[in-house]
Amino acid sequence: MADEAKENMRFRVRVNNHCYQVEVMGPGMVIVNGRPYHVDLSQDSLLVNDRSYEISSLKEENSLPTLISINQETYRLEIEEAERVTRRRKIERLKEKEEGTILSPLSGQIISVEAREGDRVEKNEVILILEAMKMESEVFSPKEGRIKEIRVAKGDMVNTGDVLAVVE
Amino acid sequence: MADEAKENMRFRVRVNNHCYQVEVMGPGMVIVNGRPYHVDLSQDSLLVNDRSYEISSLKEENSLPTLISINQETYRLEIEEAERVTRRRKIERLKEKEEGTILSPLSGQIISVEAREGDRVEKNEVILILEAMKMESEVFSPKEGRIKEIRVAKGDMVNTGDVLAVVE
Amino acid sequence: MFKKVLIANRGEIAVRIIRACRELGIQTVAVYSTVDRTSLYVKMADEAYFLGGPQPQESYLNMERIIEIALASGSQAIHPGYGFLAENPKFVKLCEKKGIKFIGPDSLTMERVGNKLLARRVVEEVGVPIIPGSKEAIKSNREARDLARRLGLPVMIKAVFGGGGRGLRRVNRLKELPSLLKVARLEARVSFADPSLYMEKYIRNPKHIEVQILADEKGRMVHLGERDCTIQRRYQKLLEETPSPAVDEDLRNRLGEAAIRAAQALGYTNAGTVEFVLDEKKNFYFIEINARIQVEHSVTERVTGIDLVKAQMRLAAGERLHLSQKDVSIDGCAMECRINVEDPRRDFVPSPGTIRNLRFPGGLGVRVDSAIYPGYTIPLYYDTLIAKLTVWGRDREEVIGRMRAALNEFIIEGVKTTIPLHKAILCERDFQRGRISLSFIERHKLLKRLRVSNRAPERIAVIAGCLLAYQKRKEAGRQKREKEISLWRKGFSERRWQTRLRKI
Amino acid sequence: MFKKVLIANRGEIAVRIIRACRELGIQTVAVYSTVDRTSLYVKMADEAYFLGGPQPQESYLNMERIIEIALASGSQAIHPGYGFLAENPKFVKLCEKKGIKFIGPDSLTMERVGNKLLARRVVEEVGVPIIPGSKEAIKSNREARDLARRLGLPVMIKAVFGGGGRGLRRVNRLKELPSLLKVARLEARVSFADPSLYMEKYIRNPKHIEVQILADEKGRMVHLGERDCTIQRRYQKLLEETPSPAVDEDLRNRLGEAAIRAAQALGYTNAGTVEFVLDEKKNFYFIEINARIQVEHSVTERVTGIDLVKAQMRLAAGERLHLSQKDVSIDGCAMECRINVEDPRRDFVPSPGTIRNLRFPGGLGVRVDSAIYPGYTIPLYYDTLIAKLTVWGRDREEVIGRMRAALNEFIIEGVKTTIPLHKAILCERDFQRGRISLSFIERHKLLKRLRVSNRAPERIAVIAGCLLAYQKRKEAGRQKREKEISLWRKGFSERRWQTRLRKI
Repeated sequence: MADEAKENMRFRVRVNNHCYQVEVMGPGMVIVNGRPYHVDLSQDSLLVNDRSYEISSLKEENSLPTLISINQETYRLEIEEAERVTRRRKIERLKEKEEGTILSPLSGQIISVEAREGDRVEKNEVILILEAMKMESEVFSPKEGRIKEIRVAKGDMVNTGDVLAVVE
Repeated sequence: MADEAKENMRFRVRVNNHCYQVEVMGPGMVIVNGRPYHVDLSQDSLLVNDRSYEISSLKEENSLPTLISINQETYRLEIEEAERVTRRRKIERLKEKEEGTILSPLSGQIISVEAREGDRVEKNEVILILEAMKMESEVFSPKEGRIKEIRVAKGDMVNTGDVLAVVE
Repeated sequence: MFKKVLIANRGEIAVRIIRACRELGIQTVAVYSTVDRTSLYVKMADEAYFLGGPQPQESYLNMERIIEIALASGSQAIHPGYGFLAENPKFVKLCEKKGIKFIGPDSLTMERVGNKLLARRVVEEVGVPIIPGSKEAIKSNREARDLARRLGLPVMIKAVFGGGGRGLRRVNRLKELPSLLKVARLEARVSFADPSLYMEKYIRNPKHIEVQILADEKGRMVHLGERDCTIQRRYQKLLEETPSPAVDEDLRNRLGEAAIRAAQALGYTNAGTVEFVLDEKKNFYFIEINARIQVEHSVTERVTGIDLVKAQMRLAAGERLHLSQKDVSIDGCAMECRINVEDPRRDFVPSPGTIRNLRFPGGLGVRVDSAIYPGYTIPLYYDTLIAKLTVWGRDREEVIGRMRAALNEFIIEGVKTTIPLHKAILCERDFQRGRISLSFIERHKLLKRLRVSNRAPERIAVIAGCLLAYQKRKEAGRQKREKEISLWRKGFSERRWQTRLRKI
Repeated sequence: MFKKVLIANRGEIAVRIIRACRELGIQTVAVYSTVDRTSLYVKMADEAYFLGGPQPQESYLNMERIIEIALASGSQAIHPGYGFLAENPKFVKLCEKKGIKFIGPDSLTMERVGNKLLARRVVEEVGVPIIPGSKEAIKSNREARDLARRLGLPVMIKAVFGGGGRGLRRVNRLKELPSLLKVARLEARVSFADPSLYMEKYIRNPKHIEVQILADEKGRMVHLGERDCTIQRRYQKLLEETPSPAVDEDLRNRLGEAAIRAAQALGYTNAGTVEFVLDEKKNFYFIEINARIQVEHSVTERVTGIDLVKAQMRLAAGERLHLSQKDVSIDGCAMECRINVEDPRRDFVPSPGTIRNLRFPGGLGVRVDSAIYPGYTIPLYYDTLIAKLTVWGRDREEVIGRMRAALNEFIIEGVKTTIPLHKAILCERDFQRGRISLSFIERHKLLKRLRVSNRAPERIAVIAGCLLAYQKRKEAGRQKREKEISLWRKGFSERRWQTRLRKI
């Protein structure tokens, strides 16, 4: 019950490499980096000190990052409650190990796979070619290394963010 | 498992006092009053013998009637699986007893209550006055009798279909 | 030009005004009642301030609060839209006192044009024809009876400070006169805070023609042609068009000249509308000036190419009227249908509710002005207009074809609207030929016919309903089956597990 | 007039054609690939038939299947829209053979205008200026080298049967020539099934100006003024307007006359576009005729008031052209922005996906042509154009202000679009002054600037995100608390029950 009794909640937000300290004092008041704002959020309408913004939150799930769109501009926010920051640090270290993972930059069809599992590749060597809407995109290796795994084949349809291959 | 194995399903539909016998043979074929139709329902797009209709179903719940809208025209369908027709008959008889129930014809605000519980009323005597969007609506008694119950008071907001009063 | 303007209104007209401000680079301040917090115009405005409760008296008619917000937000001007405070001289005076520019005529002019009897006298003096009737407000039943006899029955009783069809009564027999006077007086007192009435001869089978004018503060004035607003139901306009099928070039010029003469006699400034009736012999009579932007201004905008709301802002900011009469030309035809949340099949009962599914028509010559969006709940407290559909064409025939196509394309679900009525009007031969009058809807029994029309796809609805029911049952069956299979699998794996255990 | 027309296309142009048909009372037949089953045009059409798989070869390029459906559905004519089969003489010939009217020029004309080299020769003969270059297709590298020397570098290599920017290469140095010829030849073979190339002198800093024409089958012809399509990126048009800021009354008349002379020399019928380049000294040169309705036809429609798609139908049905050149007048200015699902901040990478939130701009002078709706998933297989925003104004300044307001009002969520790029273009001083060229986007470094622009409300996003997180946590807390309370209540009532039991 103690957690619900206190009205305010503190967050740490990263967006575009900027960092904000935010304290939500209640549904009508927010302090950002020490500066207070009167706020009123009602559905997708947000008033901040009487200025009107239409916002939309593109991801409904709890997962990070939160995508917030204002005036057609989308912001990737990494929001954490202040207490959870240390836990995140650990997770980040785990993520770094995965930097050899090649994610699909767009949704489309694999029209060609230029490398095979086990191949040695240079940094920026072409691994696959994707096509979407009459345009081709080449996908490069992010680093020098050996191709551990290729998860797609010619003709496969893939979505943005899908894992295409892993370089180790 | 027997129920799911057979592909076809029979319905009895009432709409605007017309009655239809319908047999759905599968997702691609429907027989209405003995006449077969090739059909293809995909989201809100319905093709019937290659003619294209945009439909929308206004009620998602299982409850009857189903509201179907086509070209801005809304149809109230009472759809029953053929086996359930006899059960419905019983329920109808129960419903008839309730015919003294006065439902709100629209969403609005009660601006005046013209009768009191226990009053004797004539058929078509004014019981309440509703206001919505600058217009007043009088609500009449559906039959001669005694007012058993008035469920609303002046100033209340009501929705279409809410029970306002009961005449016995 | 103003830097910031407060919009003392809501709904589609607030959106319309915001659009004009955005083009001019003017910051906008919206005000809202409790039920309008998530309205489109609130989202679109640069700033938004809370007014009060949902009742107009608590919010959009709350002069002091609106002025307070205008001052606090640094707004230099207030655009009143139509309705609410748009023609209230008291509000205009308050703005003037506080140094806020009211976008419209000044308070003295507003008072003059608000007094219909005074306006009649003034314009008659400059030679504009008026309907024969009272010189002064009606003082007694006897005086009214004498005047009615002299004018010849039927006569119309009207409120001196009236408008919008309230306090209006048609008298067919002398013996009805005392009771109708009583009712009208009561209505006038309630609606306009003044019970004064006057009387006019009743014009048979009239057409309702109005002329748009623009005037700067130095008295330069042009007219932008007429609008025909004859398609009405109980004095409420439903459909308007320009040019009027009843008006030719010569009549247009005479109407325009009369409108300008009337407006000049009253010292009118900014945008306004001079209303006339046209009788069967094409005689026209002045009725009143509407000192505001009107709902149907969009048809005039389309054929003249002049943005009337931008013009209002410029004129209010003291700019000179850059147009002369010869710069104004009428290009093709335009028509507007008012889409109201009223059920034309159930005596136009208001049908507020939540918009479930929405698609506006689009393409060449089609304009939609609206403040609704999917998921928006239309509040109960204000008027029923939710969208204006304005269509242009090279000639009236093209307009009618395009409007019919646009109405067929318009999807609004969750509420009943006047769209079916508009479709029925456009299908009428007499309408297509321009043979219309104030009693068009009744005379053509359109409402009765609506009740039975458009029933062709009933069988399609039956098919759709059964397919949905079928899908639902199959889905339920599939889920049940999957559950059974998963239970069975679980049982199987548990059995396997037990087997293994035994093996060890 | 036709009773039923098949539309051999998809997306916004299919919707555009359906609208024209509805106005004319023509029944419409849509055809769809697997991924277009729930597209807007399928829902809007009267009938809809399945074509094949998502690849264009399986569906919208499948001539035999389309003809089969046209015959089975009783369609009297086929409208090809743009792209796909719109300029394919083989398809036109097939329609002619089966007695179906192709809405466009006949197959012989289509063949003539499709051969760019032939078209050059024909129009040169009637005195229309062409860009200096090849008389015949390039036969050898040596011949090409000689011609390039004679013309002076840079030169352009083009495909004889080309179009849409494919098979196009600019040659800056002679030593590049052989390799560029090889690449262009390959591209031409893949794209147009013919490797033939020709060469033209490169015009420095050119403007791309095209003239809309209408021609009936008796050879009567009018032009409807020009469109300026100079704002491009890699030969893909982004924004078009009429009138062109580079064209005055005199040049317009000369361009119009040249367009008509060229089209007549080629025996052209129906609606078409004659393309020119305009050099820095305002000399113009014929490039080619586009034998189809074009994406950007909407700007011409707005300023002339002529519905070009309805005109196409009427002309194809054999109607006489009712316009003479003096009936055509240009009223104000119109501009179109192409809204593509491409990310201008990431090198225009296609951004297909599902439309989450959608709101079209509206109001005076704003037209949207689109086939998207909320929940619609844009397929990967076709082009990226999802909406056309066409805006009108009395002058270019008003158009720019209105277009900026309309772009700011346009909400499309779920995909990246070119809207931010259009906003950036409209903000450029040089654009506002009409100082544009084919290299406008690169020269003004618009793409680079896009990446950092518009970041003002970042802090607002932070506030919004934290408020949402706060709400979510509170809601979770509330639910937990309610559960606890309900458990506690349950415990309490059970205790009470036990107490009672003891009492008895």
